[in-house]
Amino acid sequence: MSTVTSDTRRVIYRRPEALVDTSTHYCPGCGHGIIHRLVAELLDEMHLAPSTIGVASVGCSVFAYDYLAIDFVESPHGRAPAVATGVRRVRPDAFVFTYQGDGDLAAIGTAEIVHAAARGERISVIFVNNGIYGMTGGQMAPTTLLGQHTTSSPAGREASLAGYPIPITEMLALLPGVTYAARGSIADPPLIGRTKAMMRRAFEVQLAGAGLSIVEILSTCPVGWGMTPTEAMAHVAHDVVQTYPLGVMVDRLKAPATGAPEV
Amino acid sequence: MSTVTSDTRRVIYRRPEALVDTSTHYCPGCGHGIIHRLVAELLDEMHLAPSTIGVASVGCSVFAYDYLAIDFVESPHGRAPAVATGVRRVRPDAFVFTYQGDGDLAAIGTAEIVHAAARGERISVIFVNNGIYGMTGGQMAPTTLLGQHTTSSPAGREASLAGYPIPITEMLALLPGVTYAARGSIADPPLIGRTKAMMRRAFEVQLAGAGLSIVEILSTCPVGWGMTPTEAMAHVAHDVVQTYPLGVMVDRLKAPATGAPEV
Amino acid sequence: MQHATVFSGFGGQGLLFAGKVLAEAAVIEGRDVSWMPSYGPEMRGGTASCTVIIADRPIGSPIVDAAESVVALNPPSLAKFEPLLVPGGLLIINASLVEAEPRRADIEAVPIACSALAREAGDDRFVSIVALGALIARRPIVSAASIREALGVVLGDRPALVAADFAAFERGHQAASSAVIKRRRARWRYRRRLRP
Amino acid sequence: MQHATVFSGFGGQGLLFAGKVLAEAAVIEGRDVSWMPSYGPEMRGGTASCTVIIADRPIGSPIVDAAESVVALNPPSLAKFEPLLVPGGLLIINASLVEAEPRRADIEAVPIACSALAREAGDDRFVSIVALGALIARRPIVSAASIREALGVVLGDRPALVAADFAAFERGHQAASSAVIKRRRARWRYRRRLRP
Amino acid sequence: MVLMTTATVAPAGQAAEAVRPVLMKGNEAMAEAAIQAGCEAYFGYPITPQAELLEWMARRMPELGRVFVQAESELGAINMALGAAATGARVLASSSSPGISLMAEAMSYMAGSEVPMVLINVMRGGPGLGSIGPSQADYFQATKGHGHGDYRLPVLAPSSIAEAVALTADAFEVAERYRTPVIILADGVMGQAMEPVVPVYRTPPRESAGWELTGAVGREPRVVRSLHLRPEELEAHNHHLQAKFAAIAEHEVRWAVEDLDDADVVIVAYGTSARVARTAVERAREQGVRAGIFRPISLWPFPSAELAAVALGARAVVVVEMSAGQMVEDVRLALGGRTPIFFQGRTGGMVPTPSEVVEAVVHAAAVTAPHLAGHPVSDDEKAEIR
Amino acid sequence: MVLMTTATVAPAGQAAEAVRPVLMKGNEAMAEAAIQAGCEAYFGYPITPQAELLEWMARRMPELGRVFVQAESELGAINMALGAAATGARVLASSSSPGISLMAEAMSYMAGSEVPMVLINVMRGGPGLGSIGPSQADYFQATKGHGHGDYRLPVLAPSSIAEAVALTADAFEVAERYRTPVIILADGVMGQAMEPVVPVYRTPPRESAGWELTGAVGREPRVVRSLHLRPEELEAHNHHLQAKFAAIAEHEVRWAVEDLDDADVVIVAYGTSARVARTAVERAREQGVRAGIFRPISLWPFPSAELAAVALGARAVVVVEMSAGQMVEDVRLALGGRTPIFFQGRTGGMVPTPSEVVEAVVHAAAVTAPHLAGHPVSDDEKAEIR
Amino acid sequence: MVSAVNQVFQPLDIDAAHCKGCGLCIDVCPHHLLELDTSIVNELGYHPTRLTDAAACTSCVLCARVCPDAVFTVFARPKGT
Amino acid sequence: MVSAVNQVFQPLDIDAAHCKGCGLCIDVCPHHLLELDTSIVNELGYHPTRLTDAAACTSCVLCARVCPDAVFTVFARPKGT
Ligand SMILES: Cc1ncc(C[n+]2csc(CCOP(=O)(O)OP(=O)(O)O)c2C)c(N)n1
Ligand SMILES: Cc1ncc(C[n+]2csc(CCOP(=O)(O)OP(=O)(O)O)c2C)c(N)n1
Ligand code: SF4
Ligand code: SF4
Ligand code: SF4
Ligand code: SF4
Ligand code: SF4
Ligand code: SF4
Ligand SMILES: [Mg+2]
Ligand SMILES: [Mg+2]
Repeated sequence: MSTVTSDTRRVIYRRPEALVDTSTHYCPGCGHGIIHRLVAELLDEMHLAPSTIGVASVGCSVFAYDYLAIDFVESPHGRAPAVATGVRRVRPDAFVFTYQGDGDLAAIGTAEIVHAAARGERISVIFVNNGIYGMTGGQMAPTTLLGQHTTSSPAGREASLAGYPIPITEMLALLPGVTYAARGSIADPPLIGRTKAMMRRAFEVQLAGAGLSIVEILSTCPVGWGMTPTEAMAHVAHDVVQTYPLGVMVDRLKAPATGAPEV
Repeated sequence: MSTVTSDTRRVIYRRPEALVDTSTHYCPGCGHGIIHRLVAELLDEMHLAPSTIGVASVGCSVFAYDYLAIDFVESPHGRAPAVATGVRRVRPDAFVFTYQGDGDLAAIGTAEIVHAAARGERISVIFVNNGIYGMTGGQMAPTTLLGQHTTSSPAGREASLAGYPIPITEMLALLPGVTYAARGSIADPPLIGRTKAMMRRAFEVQLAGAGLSIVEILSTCPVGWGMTPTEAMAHVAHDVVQTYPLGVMVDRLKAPATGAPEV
Repeated sequence: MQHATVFSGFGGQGLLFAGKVLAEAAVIEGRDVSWMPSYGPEMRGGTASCTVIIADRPIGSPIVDAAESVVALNPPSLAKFEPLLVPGGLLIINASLVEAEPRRADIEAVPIACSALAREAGDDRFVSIVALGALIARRPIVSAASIREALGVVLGDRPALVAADFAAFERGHQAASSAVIKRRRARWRYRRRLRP
Repeated sequence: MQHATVFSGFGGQGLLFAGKVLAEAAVIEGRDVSWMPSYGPEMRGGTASCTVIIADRPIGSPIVDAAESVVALNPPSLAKFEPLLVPGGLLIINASLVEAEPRRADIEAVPIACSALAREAGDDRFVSIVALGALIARRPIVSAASIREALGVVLGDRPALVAADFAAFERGHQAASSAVIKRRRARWRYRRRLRP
Repeated sequence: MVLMTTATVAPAGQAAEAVRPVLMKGNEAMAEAAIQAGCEAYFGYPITPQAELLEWMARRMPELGRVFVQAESELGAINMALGAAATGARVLASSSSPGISLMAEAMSYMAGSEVPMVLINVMRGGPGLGSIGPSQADYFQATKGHGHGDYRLPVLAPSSIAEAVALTADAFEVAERYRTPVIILADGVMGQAMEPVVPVYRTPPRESAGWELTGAVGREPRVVRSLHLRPEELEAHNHHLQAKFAAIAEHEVRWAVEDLDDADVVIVAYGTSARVARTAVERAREQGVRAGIFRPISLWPFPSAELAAVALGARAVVVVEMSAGQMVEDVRLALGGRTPIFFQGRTGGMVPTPSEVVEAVVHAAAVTAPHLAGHPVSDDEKAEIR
Repeated sequence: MVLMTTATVAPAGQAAEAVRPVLMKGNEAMAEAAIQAGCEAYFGYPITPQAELLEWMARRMPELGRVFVQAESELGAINMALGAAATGARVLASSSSPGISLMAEAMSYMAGSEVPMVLINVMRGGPGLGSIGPSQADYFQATKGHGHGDYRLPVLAPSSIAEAVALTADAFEVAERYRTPVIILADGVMGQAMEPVVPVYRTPPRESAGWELTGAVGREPRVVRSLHLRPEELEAHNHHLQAKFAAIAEHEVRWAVEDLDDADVVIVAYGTSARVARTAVERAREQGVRAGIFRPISLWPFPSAELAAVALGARAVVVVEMSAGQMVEDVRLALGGRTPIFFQGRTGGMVPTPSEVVEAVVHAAAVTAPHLAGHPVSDDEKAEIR
Repeated sequence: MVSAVNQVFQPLDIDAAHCKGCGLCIDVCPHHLLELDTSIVNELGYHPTRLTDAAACTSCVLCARVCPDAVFTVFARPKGT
Repeated sequence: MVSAVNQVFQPLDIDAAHCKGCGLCIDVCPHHLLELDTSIVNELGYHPTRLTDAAACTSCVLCARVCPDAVFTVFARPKGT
């Protein structure tokens, strides 16, 4: 940035190297930007970029491969955990993670994530739950809150017709193949920090050779929610967490599996 | 049976009317036969047959429609809960149940059962878990026990390669859309009776207008397991239940939902 | 007679809305119309656009390779759609955001401070309706009365909103009626205030 | 020269195995062979079968519309496959289970109590190998020595099993060598002991 | 001149004075047309460029007390459709290319078990995730090989939004008459554009089917299924299906022609490509080349005989598609080498421009000009004649 | 006389003396051939009649320290294959018709993102759940419209188990040479039958690909993807793909002929149908009708020019398929109406009998007999000539 | 399997044509009254079950509850028989 | 955004070209030192953020932690400035 070569200022935070220096297509204030940055920071800090094969999903984050400077394979919508399984099995030394939205992971990709988890695939899953189908224009997702208005639940999500928000990470945490499962959020800087710690743990679990690790991140979709970025953050902080409580559900490297979520 | 018209004997048990008088294609001692009979008995006892639309899955029980004297629709492998959703929504007065094997429900059909459950579809699911793909020749299923030899796990199922047996009913029981979830077995006559009671409860839950009800039934596949029918029953009674404990996991009509399995 | 207009600018500038209003006005006048948006996620960043074709007989292609008018509300739009204009075509430029001047000399370029006028009219998002006013001032493909009626159709029973939009339309209409027509060649340059 | 044999009976009677042994014997003798089973769940109930074709040149269709030999180990098999026989073809009937007699007069029908002989040989499941022995006795399409070698290939390094199977083969072989050839017409009837 | 073998809503301007045309987006117009056609249940999953269809249904169906379910996936949606349609309900599902691919198995099941329903594919650029631009590259999939096994489905392709409205009602009628799924093959333009539509809808009459699942009250149980484990039985069933397909091929051929009376060059195009062709014909005629349009409306059954009848008198045929050339095979099959065929296509979400089509038409006319007859055609020219 | 454009294992009897043929089941032979070809990973899901292929892999791959995963579904399997193959591994997947239908989306993705791998379809009767009998009714699906968008895949169809072994190695080679999925289209007979195979396998050489994902060490990151959101870009990518398809169409055509030297009637058949045809040719010749066989081995690219070259000299062509008639369209496209085409097919899991084929051949010969030339052909006869 | 007033009471009808000889009924009979009749092969290819001692049967229905092929009809033992 | 020894210390570099004016940084700055510069529209069409008082910034990094577009580089305030 600086046009003066003799910049003597000591950097205490800079854009991570693994984050390509380009502007993203995300809407202003979109949580994906924050989470991309966290992934990139960890790739830098853990020196993982050269050994990483990322698995992109279909959703607003489909372009993750344009923003993260690592090898990437694109998956059909929902199939990232299967694609990651393929990568993982033939590349035992690679660091493999998927980056998936809630429509991708918790709707169309349910079978794939459940069975990657049941098999205990040694992959890390970054699960960005913004409670909506962002990319296609803000339709209801299985994660959408009750009463929430979306373009496909214009009268608000009603349980009797559209069912209940799905606590998929709690379901996955039941499986012995899941070594680590946690839910964080990006609603403010301290929570962002906590989420980053969860992601770090998830990555460590993979590096330790254990089973599947997943971090669900309560994110924002200001455009899909019809809110300002500021309102969206507040909504996560106060409302979304009521349905999706934060915390570590299971860490089977630390504690023995209990079979029940430890939310 | 009797060639004497003046048979004065009082019947205390007879083949249920809803069970078509034909021999089945099932192997000797196959649990499907017992479970078909239980379904037929309940259809008779609850006078449900005329209002029932059954949803058949793909597995050895694909021919259920040849054996149960009710309207039936065939589903593609694993999709029975989706098919049942379609039936249920346009036929609100019908009694709708699926009959699915473990390969069908817990493998290829994972997304469909999870989301029918999340939506709280008013259907009953008879989930016949014999821990194997019976129809295709005894391959490993996601439900197969660790160490179990199958045609696709010839050295015994090993968790590091093929993952862990999947407690899918426990996972489903977490969902508020699931009103009733239980696991029974057919290992002996008392257990068969208990299972029938669970199935009755599942049917009642549907008739009461509540959400999805599911009964997982630990069944046998003597041919796929390479056991005699007698050995297979003993195996269920002593071994399979170690991995899949019997009991009612949730009954949200009775008790308020706890969010955690009550096994 | 067939008239194709391309509205283009940032997503969020109300382009699709302005195009719909024009299209509805043409329907009101009993013409054949086709309105075709650029769609999907690309609308979120960069340039969005829609094409409105108005004709007196059944319309062929809803996608055009030549336009009679172009409304360019941001710099990339100008670059992208100016070449599409037929000779003598009309180019409405949002002078509030676009400092560049058109390259072509064979068109009628009308710079209007659409964003500024929109803000004066009460909301930044009127920018496209202001531009629509300018367009109709120069090319009366539909009448102002039809536009007013069309606003009613598109916005529904919200008279205050209709009135506000129509006021914005009139601002643009008036500005364009008095604007000087630019016909000189110009080199393309981006606004250079980007990095302070 | 091409010889097609159909082995048929209940699933579990070892038909596919006997077919494989015959096929392996032919491979050992350097012939072209094709072995084609009925497959899938139908094997669980009702009638299963496999077809073995042995020829001195590349084999065409692995599915036949005419067979030189048929081995029928249960009643439905007889009904189903007898019509497939070429005139003069060989029909081995498991007389232990099939009371019916063949309908055709233009074939060579050899009733052998295969199930009984199998039990004598030590295991019900030898029934198909017994029938194979009968077949080879009447139609020496491969040599008994090749059968013995083939048993080794199919069963692997299990000499006791090979010996037992070969003994069963020989029982069938012997029985057929001495059996009376039936050529008379007969009406089809099922065994009537089904409902006691 | 426009001849239509199917009654369609007249274009704006020519509309019956009584009902004022309204501006409708294709996706929404098809959705509303389905509702008005008596659609009782809709099942879908979001995907660009068909999302507005689902959204329209999300609002309207519950209003009307009918069934709307946003499924967990396209697999879910199409199998819900199977279940609902098996009870005799009038059912719609929709998606776009990648989602349609996921429906292959269930479509084969429904063809096999003879379940009537309507599926709308608003095509986008492929292969794979591709783009979201309008495309016609799913022609092969819709007309030939989507699912496994021997089956064919009626495929109707609208070329205007008014026609999309009319074909939606027709699709339900055809589906029920023949107990078959019917595909409406629309491209992204047909989904996303707005055009005036005279809001006069048609509700095809319902006949009691006699096969639908309602609960076996006072009758034998019924089964809706595609399994016939004994090949002999399945073959018999296939014979039945093939006879049905032959009946459809005989009775349900639809097409339209424009300006063919004096045409030297016949453009064969459907959907949006046919609209582009209309503009191109005008321009070509301005340049002195007499072109006209043959527009298949039913892509299966393909109007082979009808095309042959008009094309055999022409000098050349130019096939225009938003694909690398798929319908061109059916055109070749129809013409059997008797008229030279040229192809002009754009792929990946691009729409051909009128100028490109004019160029192709002018070129075709030139290469096949009668004054060249007998003159050697260069190898290059030969190569492009199919 | 048998001409093969591809080196295949010689039939038993003619085998090299050195290596003794062994009896192998088709499914197992293809599995072992893949292993010997250097297949590093297999992904599958049980389905009849391909289950033994999966079971063979379940035993052998772990033995060899290679990857075997029984996926949760065919969707899972094919997407695992995508992931593994994207890293440059040699990957096999297999299924049968209904399962293959579920793979449509991912196949389109792999075609679009140019991921080489081999998929074996051991076809069974359809549509829907159908039967488990052998079938060839997925021809359209394999060669034309399986997934969405403009793409084609090489499709190889073995007609004996020995050939299946050879084609398995070839398939990997073609896949990697062109960066494309390749389909081996086998029918249930090819999967279930046992035949002698000389156990001499081929391991195609590996060339470093330069696109595969290995982790970006000391180089720019790589992306394997099919998304090109800007239609202009996607179109450019499609042009690249089309050029590749043209190259495949030029270089990878495979076929075989039998007894065509003096044939009046050319039977066109592949896979098991071609085997039936072989028997039929013998019998027809015994009856005095000179028939021969043209056997496509690559179904795409279809050997059109090669077929035309032999068929134009013949009186009639008889297409034999285990379907209601699918390849017959490609035959018609190849011949352009120049030779009368007859069709003889069985469906739903039935295999044509040699007698049926003989009958069709004799009939075709009679109807097209030269002494009838000039004589009016009855309408009935015309109708059956395609 | 025929029962008539003047005959010994038959507590079970066994539909042997549907029996697959799986033996499960034999396992559960508390009085060990069932066995496979190896002298018979039914149309399905199996030896069907048979009741060895009608008089000893208590009509407890366990055999019917376990039979996968719904082969049994069970009758109440008249008082005093 | 240039810092040089002899200028007032600049604790932040703001890459305004990537800023989308979402305002999240403004929300989190404990000293309310950030605002959108409405005099500017960047190439993306947004008003980018700007630091209003370099001297008051504590380099607490909260703005950088929340920014979805990784716009900030934060520098340690030298002792005594
Ligand atoms: C098979 C298939 N179905 C549907 C789509 C359309 N589609 C693209 S992204 C998306 C969902 C995105 O939602 P989510 O995963 O929550 O990601 P977000 O955009 O919210 O981050 C859908 C349905 C597709 N590309 N492919
Ligand atoms: C899409 C698809 N994949 C695979 C199959 C093959 N198939 C038939 S039944 C079956 C599994 C049966 O297992 P399960 O559901 O456990 O039932 P069971 O036979 O054990 O009762 C499979 C994989 C199929 N018919 N369709
Ligand atoms: S639509 Fe929502 S999730 Fe997608 S980029 Fe915009 S804000 Fe983010
Ligand atoms: S294979 Fe197993 S599940 Fe299927 S019928 Fe036989 S015993 Fe029952
Ligand atoms: S349980 Fe039923 S099928 Fe089994 S032996 Fe007894 S009667 Fe026969
Ligand atoms: S009813 Fe009871 S006592 Fe009688 S045979 Fe059956 S199990 Fe035995
Ligand atoms: S958080 Fe980032 S993108 Fe948002 S306004 Fe601040 S600097 Fe700009
Ligand atoms: S570093 Fe802290 S004090 Fe400085 S601008 Fe950012 S948030 Fe405000
Ligand atoms: Mg989302
Ligand atoms: Mg099972």
